[in-house]
Amino acid sequence: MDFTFSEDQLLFQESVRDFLINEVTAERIRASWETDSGREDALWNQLAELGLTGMTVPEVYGGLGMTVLDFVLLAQECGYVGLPEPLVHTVMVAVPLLNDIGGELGEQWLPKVASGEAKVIVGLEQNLLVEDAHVADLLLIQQGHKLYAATPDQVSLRYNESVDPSRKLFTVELLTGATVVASGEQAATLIASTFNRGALGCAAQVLGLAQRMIDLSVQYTSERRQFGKPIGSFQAVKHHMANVAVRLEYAKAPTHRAAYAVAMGQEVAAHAVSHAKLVACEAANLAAKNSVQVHGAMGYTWEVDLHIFMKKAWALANTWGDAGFHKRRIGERIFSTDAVLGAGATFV
Amino acid sequence: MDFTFSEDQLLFQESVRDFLINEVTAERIRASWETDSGREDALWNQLAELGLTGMTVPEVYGGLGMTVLDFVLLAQECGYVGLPEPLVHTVMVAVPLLNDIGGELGEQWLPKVASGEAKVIVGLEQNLLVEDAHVADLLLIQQGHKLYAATPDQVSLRYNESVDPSRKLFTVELLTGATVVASGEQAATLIASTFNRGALGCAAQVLGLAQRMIDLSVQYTSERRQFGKPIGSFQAVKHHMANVAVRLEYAKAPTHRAAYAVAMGQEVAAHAVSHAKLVACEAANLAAKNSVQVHGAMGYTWEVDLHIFMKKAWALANTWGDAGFHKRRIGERIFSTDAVLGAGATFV
Amino acid sequence: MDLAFTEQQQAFREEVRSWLAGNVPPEPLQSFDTEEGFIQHRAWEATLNKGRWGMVTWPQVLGGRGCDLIEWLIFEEEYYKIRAPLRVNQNGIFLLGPTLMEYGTEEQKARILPKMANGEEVWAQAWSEPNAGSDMAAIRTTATLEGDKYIINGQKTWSTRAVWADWCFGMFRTDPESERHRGLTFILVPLNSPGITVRPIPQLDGLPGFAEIFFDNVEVGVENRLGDEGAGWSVAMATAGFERGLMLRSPARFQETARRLVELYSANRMSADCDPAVKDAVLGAYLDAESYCLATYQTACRLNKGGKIGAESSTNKIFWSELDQNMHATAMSILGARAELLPHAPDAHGVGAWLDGWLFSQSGPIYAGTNEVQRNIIAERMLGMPR
Amino acid sequence: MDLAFTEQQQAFREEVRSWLAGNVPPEPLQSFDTEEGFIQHRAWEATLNKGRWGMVTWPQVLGGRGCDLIEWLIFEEEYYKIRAPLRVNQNGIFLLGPTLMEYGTEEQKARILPKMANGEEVWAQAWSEPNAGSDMAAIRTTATLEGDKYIINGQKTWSTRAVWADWCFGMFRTDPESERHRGLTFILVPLNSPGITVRPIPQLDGLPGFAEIFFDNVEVGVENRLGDEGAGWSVAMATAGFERGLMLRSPARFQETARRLVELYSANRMSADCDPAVKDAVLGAYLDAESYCLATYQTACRLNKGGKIGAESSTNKIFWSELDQNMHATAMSILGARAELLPHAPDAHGVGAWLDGWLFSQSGPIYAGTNEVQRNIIAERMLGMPR
Repeated sequence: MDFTFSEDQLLFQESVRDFLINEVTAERIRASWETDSGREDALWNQLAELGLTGMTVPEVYGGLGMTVLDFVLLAQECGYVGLPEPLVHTVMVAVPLLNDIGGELGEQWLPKVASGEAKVIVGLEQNLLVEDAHVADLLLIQQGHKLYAATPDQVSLRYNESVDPSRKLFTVELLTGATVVASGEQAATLIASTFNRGALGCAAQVLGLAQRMIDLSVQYTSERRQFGKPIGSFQAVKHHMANVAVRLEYAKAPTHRAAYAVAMGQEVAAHAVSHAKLVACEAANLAAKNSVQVHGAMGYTWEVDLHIFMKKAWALANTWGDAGFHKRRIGERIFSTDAVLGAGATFV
Repeated sequence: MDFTFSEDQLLFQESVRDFLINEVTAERIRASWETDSGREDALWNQLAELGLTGMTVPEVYGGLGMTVLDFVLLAQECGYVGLPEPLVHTVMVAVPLLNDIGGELGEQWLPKVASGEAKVIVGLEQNLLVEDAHVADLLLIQQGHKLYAATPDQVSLRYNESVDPSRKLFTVELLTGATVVASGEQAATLIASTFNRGALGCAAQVLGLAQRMIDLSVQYTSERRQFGKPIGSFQAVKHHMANVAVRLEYAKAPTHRAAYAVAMGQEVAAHAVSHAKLVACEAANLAAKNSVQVHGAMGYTWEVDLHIFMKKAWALANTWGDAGFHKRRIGERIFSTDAVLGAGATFV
Repeated sequence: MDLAFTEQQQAFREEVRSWLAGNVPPEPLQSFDTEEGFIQHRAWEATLNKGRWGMVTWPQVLGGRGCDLIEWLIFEEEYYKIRAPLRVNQNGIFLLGPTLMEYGTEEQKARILPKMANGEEVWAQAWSEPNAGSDMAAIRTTATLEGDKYIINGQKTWSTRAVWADWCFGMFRTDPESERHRGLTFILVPLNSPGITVRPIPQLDGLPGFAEIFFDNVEVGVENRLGDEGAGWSVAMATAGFERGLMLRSPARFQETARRLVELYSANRMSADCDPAVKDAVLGAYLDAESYCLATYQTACRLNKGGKIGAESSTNKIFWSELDQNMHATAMSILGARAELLPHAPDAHGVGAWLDGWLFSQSGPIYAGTNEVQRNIIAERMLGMPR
Repeated sequence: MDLAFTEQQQAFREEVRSWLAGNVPPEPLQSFDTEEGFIQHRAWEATLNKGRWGMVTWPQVLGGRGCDLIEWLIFEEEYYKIRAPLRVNQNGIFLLGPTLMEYGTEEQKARILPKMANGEEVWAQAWSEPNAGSDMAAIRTTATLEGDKYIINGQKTWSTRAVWADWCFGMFRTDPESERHRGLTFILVPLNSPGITVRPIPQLDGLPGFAEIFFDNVEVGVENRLGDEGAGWSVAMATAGFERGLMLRSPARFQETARRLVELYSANRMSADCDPAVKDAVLGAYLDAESYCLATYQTACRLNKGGKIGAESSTNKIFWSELDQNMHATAMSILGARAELLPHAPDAHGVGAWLDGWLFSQSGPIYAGTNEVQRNIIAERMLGMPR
């Protein structure tokens, strides 16, 4: 029993955090909103150079050959800065799926992902829309019980605008030329595990988003004065933030455990992911609510950075399975007659 | 449209409030816990002398011939002092049922209730147990689709101890001699309306209980000092109580409207009662939670009066229909396909 | 107690309903935080005024109908039921108008009210300042009397409607030596005055729902002072008073939201019931909206009979703002993956105006004194807890 | 990261389980807030000690097993799973014991620990005073050194277990000139000392779970001082430290409550589902109890590897106490009309210990520093908000 991250994992987190905080500033995100794609090749190349796009790509294909467990702390940091680029998707969703499909498709695309040359985007039916389909060089799209691979010329995209200007969402229609890469049982298994990794990526990101909202709120309320003192010295304001801190603190371990379960292919993975997604999104939603409240009218504006993170947290709460979806999964397990619950049953 | 109480109604409330606050002190309630019956003939006679036991008894039988609407404010005051005597039950539940049954039974018992000579207690199956069955001179007991009248020698009682030492609860078993007073359709109608009046009585009482808990908490936190000032000056303590005040304030009008609907025999009565019971009990439960919290360890003791009112509020929340029962009734109405909801639909 | 509407009240309701049915634009107007939408809404105010429905509680001589509060509530019910446009001039007709009638000179009333009533002049409020948000007594923008003019210098912020409005009203510090509530004066300022710069503040939805107003030696004739010099605080308190506040947060608004929420839930029941919290929240929203309506009618009836508003009215703001936020949060939960989509997104089937409402509901617990300030007021003034 | 138990850990679990299965009394003991129950629980402590299971984290020489935190958690899981009796001497073995090992003299350890371990001497805490509840630095009870004795005068309150315990420990003001945290000394006091009066305080269930202790010129030998004179605050902080606190609020306790809640819900599903909030609360309780377990294991592993507890540990108290209160509130909702009945009531079918638990859960957010004080600490020390 060792529920800690290794020194290496923690050091990697630290260096990626430094990089992201320096590079992915709120200004840069706002600038990306003014562009057509909302995405920046320069930034993507930087991420590739750091080895991040290839983290889960096998070493034979030029990647680092790591697991989603190695990445989960980094996904939190991506959330912390509100990274618009599809890095979490690439590392946690697309590459492991390509790995699992393997064969020529993997051989062809995994090296390009590792090098930053290509982006692969996955679209599952559980999600209404496909984020970042417009910058994909390869799309892996579920239709019913099949998974298709398609290049941009083999799809037609319809853009849907999100409340979060960083999110670029599309319906993807397959045109002729898309090829089936998995079907039947195999596809079902791939879809299920891919979905869980996507939900896990959400959970990790919203942990970072919640922390960012706390940090912004603490900073704002320490500076903003009303009634002759910083508003952060008022108990009501303090307690709003303390309540967020409590919920956030206890959402971390479930997320790390879910990453472990997914990485190890444990049977409990789906359950662990639903647990993580629920409690992490709940913490982030509370962070949004209480942060906008302690920001007063400033929190209601476009020019204060809070909304960058708040809107992303709102959106992620309802993607890769909303609360209803994940509660249903938890309920199916714990209300079944043969459920093993209680003390000592957590790590079975 | 006149949603106000009359001058007379308000003056009556005031005089009853004064009487109850003077007579039904916490000390007297604690003394009643030391007695076998927990009830006091002397107090009951005082209530009868004020005309209270006969408020809903027709004037021909020596009562005041009033309605539950006239009594609802007084029921709040009974709650405020935590009155152990079955006054609310008598006025709102038993007497109207006797009135509806009428005939010889009414002729025989209503005058005695008005004069304070006799107590009539109703037991419906929806309630697990019958409160105050041990002091009843006449019991009106539901069994299946029938209503029976029974004198104390015609029943066997089994005592069940409640967390609230003021509540004396019994299972009532009918022995030979009990007579059927209503059956079939008639019984069903009587049972339904009786139940609604019981639930309304609960709602009104818990409004009073919530107010009492607020008052005790405000007094305690104004006196108790920590960190060099009264704890009631801390924002966290203030906000706990303000939150209760908000919920309580908005639970009053629904309760008054329910009393009106019941008194007028409106079709909406059952719905209005469920609304009142839900929001009033929710306010009282919050009052209990936040009051015990701001009382600190004192609130956890037997010697501080808070628990007298807190435990009664807890108990009433689950009697005459718990939250589930009343939510189901609300849901059946508002989720039906022909529901008329929204602006302008409240007073239909 | 008599909870039936009188025949007269029912007839009034019919009259409102039938006029609205014949006049409400068939398509929703654009947001009045856009220039085009602002013009549309201004025109709607003129239409309302022409039908004498612009402000039914105003006296007949001013184009109103002298309605009491119950009739006002009935009017609102019909107004929200048919989804008539929001009131772009609400700062004027609901807040400033009644204050003018109480504190204004005859000249001011004659000059200002008719143009307010027909939407020719739309009003913005100018209460807050960068360092005076929930703490209004911290106002520092000065108005210095020179001859028959005030010279105004300073800055207001969070000024709703200021981007396209014609006038603003607010408090200014006329006694530079004064502190807190003293030495403030209530002044009306034309927004096209030289020296005024209006800087729009885009809100969460990106539209400029409010603005900063910079005053650089702005000259305002003394005839635009409302009430006495130095009496600004009490004039402002009247403006913010309960009965007028009531008109801005009519129960009808929240009851209609609750009704739409019940519909949304019913239409999505299969998926919504996966999260049992949703059904509970829908039930709670319906009950709270009804409670708010009932409590408002109860208060209105008491006021109609000459009763006074007590300290309990301070619970109002918290109740409706939390209700509004909760209802929209519940709608977001029901919409799930669609919740984030803007209404015009091609695959945003049936999302309606929920997202806009959700964004807007975030401001409820903040504006007009944060709910934290409201809780202090309740604790201290209503419950008598120590300061 | 490796979330599997080692073979050694699994073997340890088996050993615990099998010993408990053979030794836990088949019937629940009476409450240790009754005299008879106290005697029963004291005997259970002796049984545990005989099996060397009294305090597995104590060193072997003191009858413990030198277990690390993971083994402690495993022990607790098995202990709660089989519903072994509550620990009547928890103040001694979990709080004072480890403090004694760190600050005590050899003489003190030899004199006190063995009798503590076998339940011969049961300990009460004596932290609070009438005017020092959540504000412990306000302690006023004095201990004046005269020769080799302290003369103690004053009053302690909320002293858990004091009614039938043998000793108490607490802080006393030895420097009458001192203020707040300074000038306090940690002293152990035999409760049978002349001059001591113990007044039981009945709690919500009517039983004397705590007491007031009055000190009237009570003489205590200086050999009962723990740590240096005037160093009481730091000794006390060590006693209240996280790792020891952990032992009082083991995840196992809350996970077992959550499991019982799931069972209660499943057994009453028809009626419970009438209130959709119930199912949601049951799901939430299960998840929170699991989160608490996971977070505790994560922290324990970090500490095992030499990590330090950070300010985030202050979130612990709020999390478990609210969880505990919520779980019991949910059980009360499910039980409906039966919820108010005492367990021995003839018609209280299946109410079990929920009512007792509900009453007890009310104290969670209060004792050991109210949750309001905890929130201040989190905001100021963990988040760095201004004082």
